[in-house]
Amino acid sequence: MTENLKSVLEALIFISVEPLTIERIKEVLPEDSEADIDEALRRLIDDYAEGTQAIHITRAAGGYVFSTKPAHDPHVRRLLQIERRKKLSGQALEVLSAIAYNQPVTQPEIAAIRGVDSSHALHTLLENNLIKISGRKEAPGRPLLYRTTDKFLAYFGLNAIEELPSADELKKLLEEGNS
Amino acid sequence: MTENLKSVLEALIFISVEPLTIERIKEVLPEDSEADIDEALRRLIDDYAEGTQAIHITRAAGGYVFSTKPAHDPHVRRLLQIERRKKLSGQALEVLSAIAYNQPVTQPEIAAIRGVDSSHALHTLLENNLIKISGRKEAPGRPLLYRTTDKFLAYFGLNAIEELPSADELKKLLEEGNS
Amino acid sequence: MPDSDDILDAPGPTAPVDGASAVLDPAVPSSMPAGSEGAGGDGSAVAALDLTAPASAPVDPEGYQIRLRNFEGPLDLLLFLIKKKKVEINDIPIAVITREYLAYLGQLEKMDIDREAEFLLMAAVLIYIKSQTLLPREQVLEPDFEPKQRSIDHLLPYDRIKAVVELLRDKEEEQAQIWQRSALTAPLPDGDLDLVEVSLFDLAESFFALMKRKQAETARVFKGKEISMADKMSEIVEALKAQGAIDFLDYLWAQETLEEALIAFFCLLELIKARAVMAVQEQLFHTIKVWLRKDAPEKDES
Repeated sequence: MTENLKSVLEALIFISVEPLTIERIKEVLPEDSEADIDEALRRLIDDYAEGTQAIHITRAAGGYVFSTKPAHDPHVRRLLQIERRKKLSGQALEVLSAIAYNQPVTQPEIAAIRGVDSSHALHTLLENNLIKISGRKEAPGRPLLYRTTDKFLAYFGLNAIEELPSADELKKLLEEGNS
Repeated sequence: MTENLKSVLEALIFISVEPLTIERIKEVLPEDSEADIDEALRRLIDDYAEGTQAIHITRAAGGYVFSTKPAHDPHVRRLLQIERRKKLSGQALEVLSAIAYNQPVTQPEIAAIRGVDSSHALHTLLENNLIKISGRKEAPGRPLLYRTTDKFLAYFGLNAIEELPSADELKKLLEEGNS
Repeated sequence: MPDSDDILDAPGPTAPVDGASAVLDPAVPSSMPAGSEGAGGDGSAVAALDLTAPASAPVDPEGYQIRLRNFEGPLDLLLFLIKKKKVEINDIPIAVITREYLAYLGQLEKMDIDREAEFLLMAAVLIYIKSQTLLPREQVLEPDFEPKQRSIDHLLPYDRIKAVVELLRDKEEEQAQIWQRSALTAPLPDGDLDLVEVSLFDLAESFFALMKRKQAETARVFKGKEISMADKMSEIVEALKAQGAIDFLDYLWAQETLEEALIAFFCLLELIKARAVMAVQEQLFHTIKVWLRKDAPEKDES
């Protein structure tokens, strides 16, 4: 059954979001002996190492993970560059939406909406002129206030910020989801 | 050099955040001819299909993506601690079909087709990124317009919306079913 | 401060808006019923607007007069003419009207909150009409597979929809056994971004998801906490009595849960409708300030 075990391990390593540890493997496959698992793992890794595939299995952070072979680095980097250039990260988009709907808004307020710190995304958005600092809030600490810019409008093909679906419309959707 | 090209494509498909489209491939590899890329892709897909690996390359939403073979479903679910993959409700599927065939379409139009209110299902679909808001209709009240997403295609293993039977084909199917 | 607000201005003689003011009133948004005589038409935003609110309580005829190149007279007359399509909305520079009105207010010795409120309400209606003319057409983000515009009777009928449902169900079943890796989280690159693939509505959906997540969080923590509208309303009125005016956004932010914030928001709308309080947004999308009306009727409706 080692052939099948090997295949199962391959699927597990492939699908795992984090490097897959031996402990985790044993939890998922309690019926397989540790020796069998070790043996299957070793053969799986060897197969990929010797094969012609562009990907192989490496150890990282105490677990096993698929990665591309170093020879493909230039192409991979090129692809990622292109993909990233075209998209704001989900994080940045979230921060941008929080600002668009609540402006002017402070960083602590954005953090309160999202539940996580937003400084990195804020920085990126500022650097790209999608948001700007528009003043300080009359509140303890006088935090900076952020607003979207004209460039933001231009990027999204907007004439006015009201062209976004209104908070009311969004709220209605939220309520319907709860009923 | 097709062998090398095949390997590069493999790495790119593996690393891509979304199903990798031909357009994107051409952007990353501007020096390779389309014929070469097509040939290498075909061979790459065949190799994985015929091989013993647990993963293979499938087409989804107009792009190429690595996925596990169906046989490994139980183990993957175990790893991810998912008892059973959530299925869409009949309601949600109905609304989704109505959108797929009539897009872009408004909520009142969907309600007109189904004869019942669809807001709950609409909400679920939006939340799962199977549909998206794509604008507003030039009509009284300026209702929001909905469309299916690429995730919709991927979810149902479709490459393009045209892979669904046409409205005429559906009619024929129904007539055959009735006779 | 030149700001995104000045897009409310006419394409004509513009200057940065300083205090484009609008009364937050539940009568203003799209829920307006069609005016009895204006409804029979092309469904345009102008025809569908009901302007009875300002008409029933007109600005003091002795009061502020608008002077534009193409119009001279009180604001309610202007609104009437726009409604009747005698005046083209795009020729009306809202920012200019507002700025001059504010200058006029500055010359007055005594404020009349009601008169000012009526003006602001009408300004809000103007802005609403104008914003309708600015709203976007559907953005085509991908090629269509069927013609775009259709009337109700060209929609795919229900029996055929049912056939599709069966098909999709099979496909779903098939796909359920196939797993792909979750998207890698790519850090943001330095340098300029090119947002061609992000649509306006991605942004809205992102915010929608955010609200949803926040709602999920708070629902977990505060499950079972009952908040009645009546309680929240008294709370708002008490806060107003104590502080004179409150910054409503701050007030919403201070709420413990999204649910409470939503209830507070509804309460505010109710209080405005009952004419118990007055809310003024000093600039569009700016802080909303709320005051208790001095002549507030004892609130008895919930």
